[in-house]
Amino acid sequence: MRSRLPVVLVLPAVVGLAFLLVPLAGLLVEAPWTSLPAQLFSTEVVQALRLSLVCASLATVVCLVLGVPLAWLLARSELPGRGLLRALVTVPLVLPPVVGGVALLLVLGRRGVVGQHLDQWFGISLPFTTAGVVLAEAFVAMPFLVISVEGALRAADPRYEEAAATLGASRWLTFRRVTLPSVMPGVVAGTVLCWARALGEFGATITFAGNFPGRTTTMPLAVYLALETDPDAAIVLSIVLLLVSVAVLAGLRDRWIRT
Amino acid sequence: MRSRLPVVLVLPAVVGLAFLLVPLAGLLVEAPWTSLPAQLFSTEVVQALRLSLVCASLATVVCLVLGVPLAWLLARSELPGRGLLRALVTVPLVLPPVVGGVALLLVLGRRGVVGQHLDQWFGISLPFTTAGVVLAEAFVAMPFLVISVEGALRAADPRYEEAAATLGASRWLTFRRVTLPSVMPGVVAGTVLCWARALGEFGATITFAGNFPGRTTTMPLAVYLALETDPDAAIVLSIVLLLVSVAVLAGLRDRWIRT
Amino acid sequence: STAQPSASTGEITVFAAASLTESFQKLGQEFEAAHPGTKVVFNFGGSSALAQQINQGAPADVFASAAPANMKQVTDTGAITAAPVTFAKNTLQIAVPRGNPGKVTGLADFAKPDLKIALCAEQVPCGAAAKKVFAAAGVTAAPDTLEQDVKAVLTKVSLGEVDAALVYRTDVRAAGAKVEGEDFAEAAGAVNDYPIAPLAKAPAAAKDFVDFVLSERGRAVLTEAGFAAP
Amino acid sequence: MTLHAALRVQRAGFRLSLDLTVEPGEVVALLGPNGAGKTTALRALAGLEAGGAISVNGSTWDGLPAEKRPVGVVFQDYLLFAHMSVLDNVAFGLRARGTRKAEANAIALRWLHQVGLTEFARAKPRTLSGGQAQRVALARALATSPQLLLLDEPLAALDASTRLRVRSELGRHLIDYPGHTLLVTHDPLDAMVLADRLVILENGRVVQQGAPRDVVRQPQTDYVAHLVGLNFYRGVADGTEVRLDDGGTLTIAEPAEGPVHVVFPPSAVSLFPSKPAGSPRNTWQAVVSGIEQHAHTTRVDLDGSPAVLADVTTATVAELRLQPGDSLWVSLKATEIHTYPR
Amino acid sequence: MTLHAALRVQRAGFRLSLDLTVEPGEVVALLGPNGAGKTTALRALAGLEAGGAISVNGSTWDGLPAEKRPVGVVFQDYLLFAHMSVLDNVAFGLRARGTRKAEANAIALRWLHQVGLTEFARAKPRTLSGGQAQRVALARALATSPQLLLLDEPLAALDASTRLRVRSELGRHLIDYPGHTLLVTHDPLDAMVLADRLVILENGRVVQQGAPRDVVRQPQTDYVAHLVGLNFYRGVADGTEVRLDDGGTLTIAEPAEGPVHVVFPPSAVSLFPSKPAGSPRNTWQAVVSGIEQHAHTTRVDLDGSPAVLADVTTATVAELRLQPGDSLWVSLKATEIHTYPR
Ligand SMILES: Nc1ncnc2c1ncn2[C@@H]1O[C@H](COP(=O)(O)OP(=O)(O)OP(=O)(O)O)[C@@H](O)[C@H]1O
Ligand SMILES: Nc1ncnc2c1ncn2[C@@H]1O[C@H](COP(=O)(O)OP(=O)(O)OP(=O)(O)O)[C@@H](O)[C@H]1O
Ligand SMILES: [Mg+2]
Ligand SMILES: [Mg+2]
Repeated sequence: MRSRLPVVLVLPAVVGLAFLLVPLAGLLVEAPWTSLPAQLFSTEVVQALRLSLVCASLATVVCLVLGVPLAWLLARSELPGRGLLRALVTVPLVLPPVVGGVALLLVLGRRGVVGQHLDQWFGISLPFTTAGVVLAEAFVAMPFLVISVEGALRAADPRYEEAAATLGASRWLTFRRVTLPSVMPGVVAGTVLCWARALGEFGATITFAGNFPGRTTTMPLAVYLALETDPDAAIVLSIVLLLVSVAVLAGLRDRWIRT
Repeated sequence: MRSRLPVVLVLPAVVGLAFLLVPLAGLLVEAPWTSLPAQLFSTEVVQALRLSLVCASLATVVCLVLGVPLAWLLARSELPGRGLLRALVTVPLVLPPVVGGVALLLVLGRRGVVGQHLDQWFGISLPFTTAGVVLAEAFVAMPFLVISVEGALRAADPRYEEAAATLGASRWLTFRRVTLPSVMPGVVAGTVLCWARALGEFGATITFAGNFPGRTTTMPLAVYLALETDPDAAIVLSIVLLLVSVAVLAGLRDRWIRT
Repeated sequence: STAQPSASTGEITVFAAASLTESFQKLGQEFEAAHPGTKVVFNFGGSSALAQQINQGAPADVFASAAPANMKQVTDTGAITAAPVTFAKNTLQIAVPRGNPGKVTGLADFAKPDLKIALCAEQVPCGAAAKKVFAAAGVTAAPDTLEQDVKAVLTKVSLGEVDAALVYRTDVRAAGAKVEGEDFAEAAGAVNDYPIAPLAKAPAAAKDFVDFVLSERGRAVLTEAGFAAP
Repeated sequence: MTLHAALRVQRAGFRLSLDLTVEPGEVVALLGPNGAGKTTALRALAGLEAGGAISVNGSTWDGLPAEKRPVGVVFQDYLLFAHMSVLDNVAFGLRARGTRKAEANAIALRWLHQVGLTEFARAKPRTLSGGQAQRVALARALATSPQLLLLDEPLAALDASTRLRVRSELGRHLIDYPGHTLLVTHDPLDAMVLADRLVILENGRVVQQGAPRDVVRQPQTDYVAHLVGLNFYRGVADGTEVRLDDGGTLTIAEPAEGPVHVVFPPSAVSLFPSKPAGSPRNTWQAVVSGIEQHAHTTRVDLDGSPAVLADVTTATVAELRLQPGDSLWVSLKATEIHTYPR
Repeated sequence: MTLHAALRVQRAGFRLSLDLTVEPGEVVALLGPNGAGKTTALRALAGLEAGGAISVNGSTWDGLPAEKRPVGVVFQDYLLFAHMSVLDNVAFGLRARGTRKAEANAIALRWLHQVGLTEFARAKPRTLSGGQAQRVALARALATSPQLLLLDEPLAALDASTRLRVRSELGRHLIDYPGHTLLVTHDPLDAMVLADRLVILENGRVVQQGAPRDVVRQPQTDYVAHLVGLNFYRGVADGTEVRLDDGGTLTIAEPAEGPVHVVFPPSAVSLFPSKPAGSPRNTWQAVVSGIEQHAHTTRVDLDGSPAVLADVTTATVAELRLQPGDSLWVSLKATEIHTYPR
């Protein structure tokens, strides 16, 4: 019963879609398809792909656990200097990822402010480990989650939280059972951004965690190395990464949203 | 009159904040501050900084113009295969930026599918120009905007749009005057993500637009070059980029939100 | 730009490997001074990315690559028809953090499992070179990371994250005081060539610039940066 | 210019099937219990829900999207645009239909004046009280002078005096108003005062319709009887005797035959502590099950055969010392009982 | 266990200043025009708004956050949690207070049964009609058996028969209920039926309070008189003569002196086509300015000195052929007029 979609919205939307998808189509067309199956089933690729998915998912979990509360704090509490904090949280977005990796090394590296104690007291060393990959990805991806969720929280009507309070719900229960479900679309959006960013992370990962097959070589690292010697192989690897991520996202997202 | 903030939320929030900010503090501590003023006022840095800000802002405008309608289309229309489209839109997030740059070259390059016609018919060549920087940044940053805005749109109550329709508002007017203002926090969040991502863009830019001082050398490219010659200077350059972006975001964001 | 009678006029665009940044910027200024009316524009980046750009029709006049393999990618497509000339060579050095905390003295130390070791990945020239020298020395290196470029390796050395790495001499020099370089005998077995060539469609000035790089003055600047003569 | 609508909406567990004819200038009130489908019918008319075949004087609206229909809607929960000022809310419809800003604002201000909220013109809806918000919604819908006006409980949140004023304002506007009006309300008074015709909806279907007076006199269902405040029974008449379906027998004044509805007002019922002598032909014993104090009378709920509601004066309550559980005699004059065929 | 509250809320252009005492088991109805501050008072009591000093039997609630107060609130616009089922909404308060899931659900189901919505237990609030939603909100607030029950128009969206039923359910619950109840309503009937005491708020301040019967008999402001449906004037009495402030003089039965309020019901007014002879001591000429058809009577609005509202039977309307603009004679027995000092 609604009217036709307005051209003034559909036209830019279609242009935008084309802008995002045509280059991908270009990649698909140029890709040496014959080598795809061989690539797909080589152990290195399978290894890198699995490591990528595992690390990106773990990083996303870290981001959710730390980032959603942070978004809530920024959106709902009356902290002084919230505006500045909010801007500071976006900083890892702007930081060239390599510099982000350096920053992580400065703090968590063997000689880092925190890292040296981790090493001395607990014998934990994060660089060059899979845990390091997760940390680097989380560092780069968390702002995406925080900012999306904070935007969603700001748009939500706080009176539902008041209603929950009058029913005896603590702030935590209210957050869990009322606030969070009502901003679910925003959280899902943020999670998607976060996961995708983590999956594609390169600069901070290689700087902080290095590159060692099976331990820290994620797909983007494999792609970069392949670019040095065999650009076609790099494109095929990228396409593999793309297909897997599209499959995961298309499979999961509507399920999340529906619940 | 509300209760104290719950530890179970505040603790992870503070840990998250520390995780994001301590590495930055580490950078600030390690930076060779004495060379900062010299860097700040060198013409190359000023040039690169201005180019970065201009290109990121233009890319953000492009993303807003194309991406907000796209988000609306994905959230509100009943297109078949929306789930797949939504997943495809996230693809440029996962794509290693350098591969994204290659994809852009394949399509918009002088020999690209679209680019060769642009060149022949209009004499327009996008790669290795400032316009190319804007395009590369927009390509990489647009998914952030689209996904944030779509999340916000999904969380918004569509009955207000129905009310606008009964008042005689076309879909476009409704979008402009009712939908958009009500998802403003989400749009702002997406814009921040988009701008920040564009500002920090490196891989796609250097691949598609090259690294020509004054034309395509943005700050992240300058940082990359500085890493070759003077690693300390690279950190200083990053900090300059950070400070400027924090200043811009802290200055603008609350103003946007308030309106 | 308006046409001028001199052979070397107008703007030339030089695509050069990132490791050449400092020396080529200096050479570019000197070339402009020696040839009034010319302007040299640089595009520094990874050699493979530059090759890719040139093959996609980027407006390059000169290509200076850090590896013959990348040069070959361009000559294969016919974008460069002239024979590339090697204008510099680079050799490996052992890089250690200032003060050499790992007490690394030679290639043999790279096999010690308790030391943190960074190498370049085999796909990049310094990694290929490293593989050669280890083979020559009969050492089985135990690296903790295989970096995608030299700068990533040096970052880790300068921050003390690794105890030793194999990188190019020029890079050790550029990294400054936080990194110390140690020569080793087997380095001569894996020398990296830097080829340069003008593009097929380039103006005459491009050839002049290549000649300038190959000149005495060019060689001097490159040597100053740590490169060996071809 | 008659509006004909055939509304058919199907939902899980609910089906609306409503044929409606509204003459120009006529005000039709849609009444019905919660969940009867009143809001759904409104939405179908407004074009917000598929399932309405509507024609006005032959020309059909079926294909028209909501924004092309000359319709004004006041929503049950207001749906004011939170980010616009009150004035912009009211002017929105005019602006959307192309009125220039200055003129739209002037008309909007006039409407705000009508609903007594001039001073809130610049306020944001969130700072309004519930009643103020509803008045703004009313002004917003009326400002566009729609051809079909759809009002979903437009007076529900208004306080007594504002309600009186807004009701008579609305009534005055509706009298002048040449278009069709559909008013959803729970308040029989509002319906009676404002509407020319009542349509009673139950469970998605029309159970009764007609002029307010007819509906008041001859309710067809329990709901309608409740609505107009009458005692209501089904029975079978045989001359001046009616045997009620739920037990009990009543004597009536005018003879009837066959299945009938039986109604009488609670005020026709008298209560006595012991069996009364005298003219009333109907007396029976009943037990007080509830007492409610109204403004000028007391309403007593009595269980008996039949169960009955009685309105008595406060003096009577005091005199009889009424308490739930008391056993009393109910008396009812045959002439007060009205029967009509069912 | 008496609840004492001193509520002071300051807003731009509005100030609430309300002292309230509620005994245990007492139901206080808060009435007032739109924007009087009723919702604001409720929010302050619930701890959602700063500015309330509240103590119950000496122990103060001032520092307590909303979730620590033993309070149940029904909000004017329901505020049901959209992503939870109706059952989960009702069980939410119990779960929040630590009741186990099975038990909470059982209690919630019982409440849903009370409000007649058992079949909607699994539905999402968005699929409810307005009235259904409000009944769920009511059940949700009552389910926690709060010590202080705050109801913001709990019956406004209910249809006539549900309203009767829910009102008496609510009434029964409130009688058993040991806590304090504050009921905001616009419906004087609801207030009268459910409340032990009325507090009338205008513009943030109490203008009158007392037992329903006293408020009904002696309204102190125009708003209250409107609310209870009386003709209301201010005047100065001198024996059996009252000179009204807005013009006109009335003769009363019981002599009085000084400034007084004057009230009489519209039903005490009779209308005649020509000056009547006979006992009524007050007759004057007036012009019909409005006519409203109510269920059983017709209300006539008359301009004159004084202006007056009259309730007449439908028969009278037909007989007199009443039309706006008609000039009539108004007659009023002195014994029907009630005066009290102001
Ligand atoms: N979006 C929906 N999805 C499914 N069922 C719905 C939806 N909206 C309403 N319903 C159901 O349709 C029926 C009719 O609802 P409607 O809102 O039309 O009732 P109503 O007559 O307006 O009631 P009220 O007087 O309480 O507002 C109800 O049973 C309701 O539960
Ligand atoms: N958030 C707010 N900010 C500013 N002013 C407000 C806000 N909420 C309410 N007000 C104003 O405070 C006054 C009291 O509002 P309140 O909601 O308490 O009225 P109310 O008595 O509940 O009215 P109603 O019967 O219409 O619901 C009104 O003038 C209203 O405009
Ligand atoms: Mg409804
Ligand atoms: Mg209110």
